[in-house]
Amino acid sequence: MNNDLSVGIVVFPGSNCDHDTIAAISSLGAKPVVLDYRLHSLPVLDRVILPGGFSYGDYLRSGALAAAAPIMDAVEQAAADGLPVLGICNGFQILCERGLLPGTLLPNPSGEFICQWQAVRVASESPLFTGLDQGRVLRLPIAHHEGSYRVAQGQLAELFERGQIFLQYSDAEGQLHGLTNPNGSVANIAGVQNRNVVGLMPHPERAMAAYLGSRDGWDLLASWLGMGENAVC
Amino acid sequence: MLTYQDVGLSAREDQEIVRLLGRRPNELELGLFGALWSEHCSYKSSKNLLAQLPHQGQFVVQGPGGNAGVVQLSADWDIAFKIESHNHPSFVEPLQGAATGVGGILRDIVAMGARPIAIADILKFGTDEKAPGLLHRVVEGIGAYGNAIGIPNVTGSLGFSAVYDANPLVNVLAVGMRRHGLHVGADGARPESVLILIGQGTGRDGIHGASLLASQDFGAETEEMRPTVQVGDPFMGKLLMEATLAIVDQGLADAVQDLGAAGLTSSTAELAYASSVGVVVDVSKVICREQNMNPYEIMLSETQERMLLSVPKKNLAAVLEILTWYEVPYAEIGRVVAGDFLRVVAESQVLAELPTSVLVGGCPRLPVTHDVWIWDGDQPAALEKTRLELTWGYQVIGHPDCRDRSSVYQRYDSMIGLRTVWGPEHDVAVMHIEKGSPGLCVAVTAPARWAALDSYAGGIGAVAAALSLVATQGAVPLGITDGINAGNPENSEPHRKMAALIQGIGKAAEIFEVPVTGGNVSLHNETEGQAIWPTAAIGVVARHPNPEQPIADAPPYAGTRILVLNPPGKPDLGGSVLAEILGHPGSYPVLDVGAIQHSLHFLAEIISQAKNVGLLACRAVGIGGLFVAVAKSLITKTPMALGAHLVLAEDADARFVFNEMAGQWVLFVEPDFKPFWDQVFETHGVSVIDIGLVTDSPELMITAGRAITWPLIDLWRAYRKGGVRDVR
Amino acid sequence: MTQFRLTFLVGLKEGILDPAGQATRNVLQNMGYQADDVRIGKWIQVVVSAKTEDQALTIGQEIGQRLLSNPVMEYFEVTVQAYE
Amino acid sequence: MTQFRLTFLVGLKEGILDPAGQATRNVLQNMGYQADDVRIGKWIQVVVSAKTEDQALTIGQEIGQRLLSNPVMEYFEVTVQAYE
Ligand SMILES: Nc1ncnc2c1ncn2[C@@H]1O[C@H](COP(=O)(O)OP(=O)(O)O)[C@@H](O)[C@H]1O
Ligand SMILES: [Mg+2]
Repeated sequence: MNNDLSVGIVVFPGSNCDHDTIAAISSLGAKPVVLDYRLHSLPVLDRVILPGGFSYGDYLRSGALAAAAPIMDAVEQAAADGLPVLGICNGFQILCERGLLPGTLLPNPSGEFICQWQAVRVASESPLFTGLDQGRVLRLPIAHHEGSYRVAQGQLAELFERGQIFLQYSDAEGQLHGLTNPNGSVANIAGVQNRNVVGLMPHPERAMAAYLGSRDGWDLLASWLGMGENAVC
Repeated sequence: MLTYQDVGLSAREDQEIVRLLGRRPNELELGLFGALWSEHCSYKSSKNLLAQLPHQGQFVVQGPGGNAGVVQLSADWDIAFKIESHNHPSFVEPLQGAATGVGGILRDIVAMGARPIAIADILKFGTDEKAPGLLHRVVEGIGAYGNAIGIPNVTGSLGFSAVYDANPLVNVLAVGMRRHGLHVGADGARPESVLILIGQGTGRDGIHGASLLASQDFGAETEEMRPTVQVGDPFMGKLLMEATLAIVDQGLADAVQDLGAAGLTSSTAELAYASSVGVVVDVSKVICREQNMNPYEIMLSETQERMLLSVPKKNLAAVLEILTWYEVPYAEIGRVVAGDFLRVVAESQVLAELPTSVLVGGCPRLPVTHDVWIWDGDQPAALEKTRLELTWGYQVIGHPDCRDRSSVYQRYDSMIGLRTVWGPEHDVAVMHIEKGSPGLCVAVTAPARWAALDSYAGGIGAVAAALSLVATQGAVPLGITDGINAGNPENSEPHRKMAALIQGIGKAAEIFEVPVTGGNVSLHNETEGQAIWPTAAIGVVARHPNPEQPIADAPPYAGTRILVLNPPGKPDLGGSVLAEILGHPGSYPVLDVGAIQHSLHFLAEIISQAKNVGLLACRAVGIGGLFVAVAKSLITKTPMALGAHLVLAEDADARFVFNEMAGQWVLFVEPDFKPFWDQVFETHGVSVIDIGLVTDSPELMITAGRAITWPLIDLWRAYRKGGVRDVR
Repeated sequence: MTQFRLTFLVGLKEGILDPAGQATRNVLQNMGYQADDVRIGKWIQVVVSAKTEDQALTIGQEIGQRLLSNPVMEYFEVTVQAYE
Repeated sequence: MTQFRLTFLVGLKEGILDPAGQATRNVLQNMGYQADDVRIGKWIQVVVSAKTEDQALTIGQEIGQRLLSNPVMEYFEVTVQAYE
């Protein structure tokens, strides 16, 4: 039990996974702190999450308008100072738009929104996710219209070399192939990290209980909170 | 000079207006009448028919009349729910028409003070070359709005027929929850309160949408009357929803009304009428998005994402603070006064003043004459004994009405909100409410082919089918909402079919003791004389006893017995998919409603003790009959490892496996409990027959005299892709 | 047959709500710009084969109408250039 | 201060796959057109207040860079016109 861990959750206008993320963080025994996008500075926090869901209606480009919101200056500063920042789905898009993570998320090649259960494989061990072994396969929901991860030409090898690729879309056995790539992301990439900043397309906050279809989101978030297997139930 | 025809009224209605007012209305007033006396707003052709529906029930908190019905789920929570149609707008502009349909029904739920937790979409499309494109864009629109505003789409229904070629149907059900005991609606406005219009700036969008577009048949000349298309803005919709719910939660508004058809006119007039007060609306205060809008345009604009609040003066500051926080534009546009009128002013100049008793309550309704109820359509003979054929299995499960829907529902976010225990991949949705609380079971049906043949019997069947679905979970139905879609009510045949359909729904609701708490009527779904089938979309919400552990809808292991609960004594293919394939539609059979009612009670009782009687899984028989119900239980499992062997009486034929008579269930039962089930007729008075067992060979085999085998992989292919597989 | 580049500008008709433009305007204003009336449309380039520039333009009018714009809500302009 | 209309054309950089463009090309070809190389970008119009046309263009460069395009994948051009 770690009641003292406070996790900021940034709410932009239009954000719609904020409630789910707050519920997930509370159920893990940490303290969610709602952060309004108009803030110019952050309170003292242990972690920050940019939750999923259509900030500013996803207008112009997903994440672009939120990336220009006042609070993002403070988030950028805090990230530079080493505060762990997690972007989920739209939060991932915002971090890319802001330049805190490499690459960008383009519309799915089908031109359609996609919502389904998806296996993802932990591509590399990360100090941000203690106890989450490389090769571990998680079952998590994805739900997005712009999830096709792309990087500038020549950047991909570098990302792999530096271990910045965190999650990849896979099959239930952890195999990577085209058939398990739901959105045309380069190298099946579902999540990337840049030092203490990480972004992922799947929604761990929706996979917190067996009755919702999976508890793997619990494991992922618990590990990011540094609670490992010891999280409260 | 504007005439009554210009606003879609008849000469008789025009005379009635003059008689009731004691004077001629001015142009603006005539425009207001045109909107509120339209079919869409006044329900003039259907209201007397709808009066037949039972509205009372032990769980009803609010019946028809408000923006949505409300039923009690638990000691803590009420459920608001309603179906709304957006058929005409979706044909004109499929993406925006469907999107604004979702936005509109969500605002109805919010206007009841409830937080939306689920949507479901009921769609009917044609079979011509335009249909796939329309479907694609309608689904895009429903997803665009629902996904962005963040309400999961948890179930739905999709059907096809050439009768929908020029009149596709887009009905959307929304469900919301609010604290039990909270009362919010349009009926609480008190004199001295301030009227605040919040949300999107008013533009010329959709002017005449209600009176003309939705209340007339389509034809070449309506092309020219297309109003400016309304564009949905789910982003504003989200801000509006959050702000409204915050205001309602703090009890700061005495009345809330969304702006839908006929915009400011209907919302102000209906709020005044429901609250028995007068209202003064100053059009010069309305925030306009476009320049030089005249009072007529401002009063009739159907710009989306707007809501009307009536706020007592003492709460004004707090309300404005909330609106500012959420960055929702607002304007004080008027006030509530004692009286019974809608007065429209521009600063000090009075532009219109009409008694709401005339404007809202005065529209002459079509009387219900006796002959409306007499069904005289031809009743084609039932299909004679038909030997089961291999190809029919593939044809039926590959029929557009039975096929896999994942390509549609994967475009909807079905999981946001952390409540979706069962989503669109199941026949019913199961929603979690909170730890320790009963859950919610939501199901929709729209079996149009049945009502096409016999609207009355089909109406009964539609309700029975919807209740059969929630019964598979042992859930207690709390209420029904119905979306009626029909042709031109001025033509005798569509009118009588609609009447029979409503009567059938009412009859079923009465027998099964489930109230109809609200719904929608969409008429004039008729193009160049071709009317759609009378089509009822039925939505049911039910109390789920144990949402964290739904009763499965597929067998867990080989050896499981397969039973049918309430098999029809005389199976009849009338109205089924197979009958259509065979070109011999027949007539929808008369159902034994007593036996169905009995079976519904039995299921409720037995599921509460499922473990004690070895009940492992349960699925309602629906479109495609028993065959499709069993096949879907097998092919939707991953991996597809279990099969079934059905052993039927020698003289059992296609009628037994493909009939679509509502109120039958497939039960999967542990073999050890066979003695209990063998005696269930004696002990419980319901009929149950054992038709076979689950095997570990991935095929469906039916022995009825001779044996026929369908490899599951082939059934799966037909289910996924349609068409007939080659005979092996 | 020669190749030509068609350039389409597709915009929302007068009076049609542009929610994306509205949201973008608000953000620009919050960033401190005196921006107003933002309208977001599409810019589409297509290379077509045709005998003459005129014919290419006719094709452009046709596909602009039939596919690249939604005549219920949008208008478009098309221009043609030689393509090499 | 005078008002100016800025017009932005935003496109995907050379070498970046344009799935929407590709899909549109395929549809055009299925419709029987000899169409090729379809690129879909944005056409954005913004009205800004500035002292001079030059200043308006500077603002245009700035908001094109900061908000209206994503420099990782997109390029943009901006032009300015008087607005009345
Ligand atoms: N088919 C129906 N069955 C029962 N009630 C209905 C039906 N159609 C409409 N109603 C009720 O009539 C009232 C007015 O409906 P409607 O005008 O559709 O509301 P709104 O304008 O908010 O969409 C509502 O309370 C609705 O529930
Ligand atoms: Mg309403």
